[in-house]
Amino acid sequence: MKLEQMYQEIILDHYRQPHGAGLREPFDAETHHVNPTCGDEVTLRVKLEGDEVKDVSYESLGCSISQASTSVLTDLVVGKSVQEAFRILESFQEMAQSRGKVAGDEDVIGDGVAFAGVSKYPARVKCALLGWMAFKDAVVRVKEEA
Amino acid sequence: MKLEQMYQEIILDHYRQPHGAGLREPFDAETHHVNPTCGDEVTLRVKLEGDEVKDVSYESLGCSISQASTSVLTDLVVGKSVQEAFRILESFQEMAQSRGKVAGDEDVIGDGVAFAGVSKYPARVKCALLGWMAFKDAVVRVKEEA
Amino acid sequence: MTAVQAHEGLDLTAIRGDFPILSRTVREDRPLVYLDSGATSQRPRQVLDAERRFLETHNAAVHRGAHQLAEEATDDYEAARAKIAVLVGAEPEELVFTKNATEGINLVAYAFSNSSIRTGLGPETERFVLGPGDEIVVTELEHHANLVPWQELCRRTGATLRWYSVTDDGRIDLDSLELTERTRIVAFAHQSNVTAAIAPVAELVRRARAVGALTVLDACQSVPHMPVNLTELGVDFAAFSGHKMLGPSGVGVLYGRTELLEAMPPFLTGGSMIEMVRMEGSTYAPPPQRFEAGVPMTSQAVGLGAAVDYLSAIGMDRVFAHEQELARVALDTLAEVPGVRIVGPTDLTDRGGAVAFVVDGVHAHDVGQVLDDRGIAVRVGHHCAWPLHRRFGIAATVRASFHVYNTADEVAQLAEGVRAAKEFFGVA
Amino acid sequence: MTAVQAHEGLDLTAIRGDFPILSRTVREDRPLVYLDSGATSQRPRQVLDAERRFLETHNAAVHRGAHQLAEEATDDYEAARAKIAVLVGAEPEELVFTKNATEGINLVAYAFSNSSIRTGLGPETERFVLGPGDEIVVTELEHHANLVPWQELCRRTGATLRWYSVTDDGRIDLDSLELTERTRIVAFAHQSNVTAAIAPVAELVRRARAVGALTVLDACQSVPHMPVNLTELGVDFAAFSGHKMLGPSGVGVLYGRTELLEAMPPFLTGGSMIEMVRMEGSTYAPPPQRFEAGVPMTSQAVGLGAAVDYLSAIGMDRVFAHEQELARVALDTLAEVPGVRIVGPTDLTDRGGAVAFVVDGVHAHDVGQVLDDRGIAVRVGHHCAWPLHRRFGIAATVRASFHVYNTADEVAQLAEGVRAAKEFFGVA
Ligand SMILES: Cc1ncc(COP(=O)(O)O)c(C=O)c1O
Ligand SMILES: Cc1ncc(COP(=O)(O)O)c(C=O)c1O
Repeated sequence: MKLEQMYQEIILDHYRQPHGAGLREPFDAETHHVNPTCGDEVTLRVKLEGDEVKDVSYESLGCSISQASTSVLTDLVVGKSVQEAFRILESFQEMAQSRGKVAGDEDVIGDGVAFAGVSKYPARVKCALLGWMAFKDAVVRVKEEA
Repeated sequence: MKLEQMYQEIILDHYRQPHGAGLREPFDAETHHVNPTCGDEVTLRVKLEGDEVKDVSYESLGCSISQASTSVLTDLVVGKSVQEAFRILESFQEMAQSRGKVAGDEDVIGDGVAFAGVSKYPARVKCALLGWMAFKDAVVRVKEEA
Repeated sequence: MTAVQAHEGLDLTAIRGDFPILSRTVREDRPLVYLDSGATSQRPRQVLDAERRFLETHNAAVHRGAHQLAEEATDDYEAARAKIAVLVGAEPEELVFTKNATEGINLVAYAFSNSSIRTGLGPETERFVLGPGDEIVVTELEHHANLVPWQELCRRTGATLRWYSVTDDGRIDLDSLELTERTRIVAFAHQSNVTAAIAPVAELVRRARAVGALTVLDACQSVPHMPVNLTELGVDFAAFSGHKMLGPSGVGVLYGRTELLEAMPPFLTGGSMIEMVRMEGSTYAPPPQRFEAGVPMTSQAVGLGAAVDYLSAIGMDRVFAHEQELARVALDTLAEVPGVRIVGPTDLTDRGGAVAFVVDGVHAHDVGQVLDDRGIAVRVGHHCAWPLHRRFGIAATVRASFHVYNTADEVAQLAEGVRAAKEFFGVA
Repeated sequence: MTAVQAHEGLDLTAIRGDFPILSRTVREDRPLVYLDSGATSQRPRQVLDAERRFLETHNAAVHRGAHQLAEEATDDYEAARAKIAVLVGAEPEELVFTKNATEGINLVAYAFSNSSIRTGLGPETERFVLGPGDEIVVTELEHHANLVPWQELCRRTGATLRWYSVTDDGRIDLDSLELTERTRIVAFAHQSNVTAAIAPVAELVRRARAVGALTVLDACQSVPHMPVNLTELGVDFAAFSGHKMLGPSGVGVLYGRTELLEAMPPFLTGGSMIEMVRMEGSTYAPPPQRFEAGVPMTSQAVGLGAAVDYLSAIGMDRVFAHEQELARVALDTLAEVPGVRIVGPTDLTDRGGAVAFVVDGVHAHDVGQVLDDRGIAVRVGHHCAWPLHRRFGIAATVRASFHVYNTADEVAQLAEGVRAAKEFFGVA
């Protein structure tokens, strides 16, 4: 049964107890992303301090995969430099879109490696990336406004 | 070889020496019909006197079938009452659209029966009817204007 | 052809044998349980064979050539139109072949916006002119295909979009809106692709006529699943797709009353829809050709004709009875699973055979994944009816939908699968 | 797959064996000589098989479902897009699946008229606004599909249609028109479907760019018959149809440069092309999805992918060489028949493989009938290029057109048939 490969324990843990959930003040930019096929949504706020990702807060409506991956995101990027955060994002995205071909580097994406199984289900890849794309978009906006 | 069945001698005769060709004055209505698939055209004039078809004159650009059938038309309808002409037209049309099933009544459509073979070639039925439809349309216009 | 039992039920063994895809397995040896026919149906051998036979013996451009193949291809194409006309109670010349129902609805919408730019048009197109103050009415349960084209038409003409809202059991709420003298179009789904509620067509048509509005019926989920007579229903336009009725993809049908089609300006323009073309301007052929620009979906029309033969041999009343029975099984078995909420009517009155639901505590996507893992293919998401989902305050539902080849046993597996999903996600 | 000879020519025995229809007879036992591929081509077994395999194993709605079949169907559909992209030198996301080339050209025309109604649109659509004073340029040799949509666009926007006229040998007369600063679109056929003249694309693109106009290439008669690299040609849009390139009917492709597709408002609206839908309004997906509303022609796209494989295995340069050789045979043998006049270039420079002609004293329809009686299928009429025929003062021509499966012997039968027609009608 492949189900357990996809829904690794780490994913289910993050899903049941998402880290960093909720919308917080202060923030520099807020984005709202949707998954047009299933209607899942995330509203995400970013607070930068200089070049550091100071806080990521979010409210999301979605499946276990999208909720868990946003939770993992906050663990990975808060406290990092924007450059470092984007390197993590790229690495996570590469794995997620690899159709199971890229295992993901645990040193870079930490708990994110648990999503390697998801990458074999193309319809779920967008779920795994929903929060990440909202984050990317939010940071780009802060930078553009600056 | 079916070719001779379609192009009966009578058709070829009418084609080589069309009856009533040319545009003449006076006329009550003029119509211009085209066959949209092949670009064939006919300009046709009708002169009625009371209820009698006094003259049908035409100029046409088209294949042997369309030319010959317009020639046959003039033979059949000039001198007849409008009612009688329409009866002939209906009879000719029924045969032409019958896919070879209706032989046509020689007492009614005279040389028109030669076109029974054409009715087996659906793409040519429009050719056979081009002048006839222009005639019908012209008479309707005269009546409408009256 | 199709073997059906002498008495009530369908001979499912024979029918299933006609659909090659149903014997495949998915996800490591699970037999396929295909409960997604509302999205697209599967095709019987008879349809595949008809298309292939056409392509191997008669294929040519239709309505253009004068050689024998062209004659034969044209005959087959028009014979398909005639068969479909019989199925839906219309005249062949009232049916336009489109690529799908979406194109059909857009065709009607563009007839209005094209008519609203008056340059160079005849007076017969005046009845399609729209402007500020005019109203287009839809419902909150529409598929995007019968909503977005009207939103865009409003944008292009300045007309206003209004809508009937939806009752708690997923039906059109007839009390939620009054049509006015400014209502010009009333567009609605014959059967919702989510709640499976069947619309009160007679009443909606009556109201539309009373104010002089034209009706557009989205028949995507009715024509494939029940007897439909468009002339008797009295709608002005209707659209449906081949791929949902055991026929090919890439072909759909727009029905329009002759008088209306004759008055409408063209939509797509090009070859085969013209009467006369000059560089300075063109005139157009009568319907349905006027609306079939370019080389059409020839073999697909032929395949759809074969699908109509297949369905007719079974009988649309029996198709409907079969699907209602499957809906009953789904509703009954799901009712026993705690935390399952049906979106749509829970009894069979005026209801077709799709069942949409949510499971408390497990997102539809996750339910769908567990079902998929068991070989059960359902659709999860908003099913292109996002506003309906918003109306119920949910992002996504699980939808099981059926066709002639589904068995009660397959449907019963659905509830088991939902139980397994709840277990997997620890929602007891 | 396709067997081709090691050296120059094609292995016609093997190729013909791939096309089941070619072994049939017509008109009482005449072997079929199919010289009407310009209207629609025939399909090899490989294409029929690919489509059937898809339908029997992977069929599902694409880009919608989350179950295994839906994944597989989506993969196959997108793999087809990628194959076609390689064939025409484009990126997959620059290709939109349409029902035929006609829809593709209309899509571009409606992008302009939809942009010209400014309500509710973003600034990125401003480059598509047209109004009185603006000019759209076509040529006198266009197929109706690349003429009538522009006439209608002019009607809707108040823009003016202008055109390059045609030289005596059936080519675009580059000296007949000067573009101006008001020229916004230049639309032209890569290869005429009547004269087979190949347009000087580089020069036409250069002139269009010099005045800031966008170019639309009608590639219906080029992509199926010769190597085409749309990126290298530098055109902004291009359209072609599957059925003319050994693929299924009901599927075509619109190419648009990414930057343009991204800026264009939608054309057909409905499911699968949206980003977010509310009753009050909707936002749209990025291209190419934005332009693929509704359930698409899935199996047909897959079939077209197989046709691309088939053609690529032969090599488009060899396809072109083969067809040029057939054109040479046609031109040489017809030249010996008194009273035959070719409409189009009589040498092979910048010329593809269709040969159109008139026979003094015998109408094209009558020539076609005699040919048909001998089993030879050609097209007679104006071939949807009525203005071109008017330019030459004729109502109709006979057109023989070819594809990979035609032999020199078949083509030589054409001239014999024309002689027979002259004899039959007593024109010695
Ligand atoms: C040059 C040209 N342009 C456009 C078309 C239209 O193609 P379709 O009818 O497949 O849309 C054709 C063929 O009919 C053609 O030959
Ligand atoms: C109710 C309803 N309307 C419209 C459509 C659109 O049909 P298509 O995508 O075939 O154009 C569908 C199916 O997707 C539907 O279920």
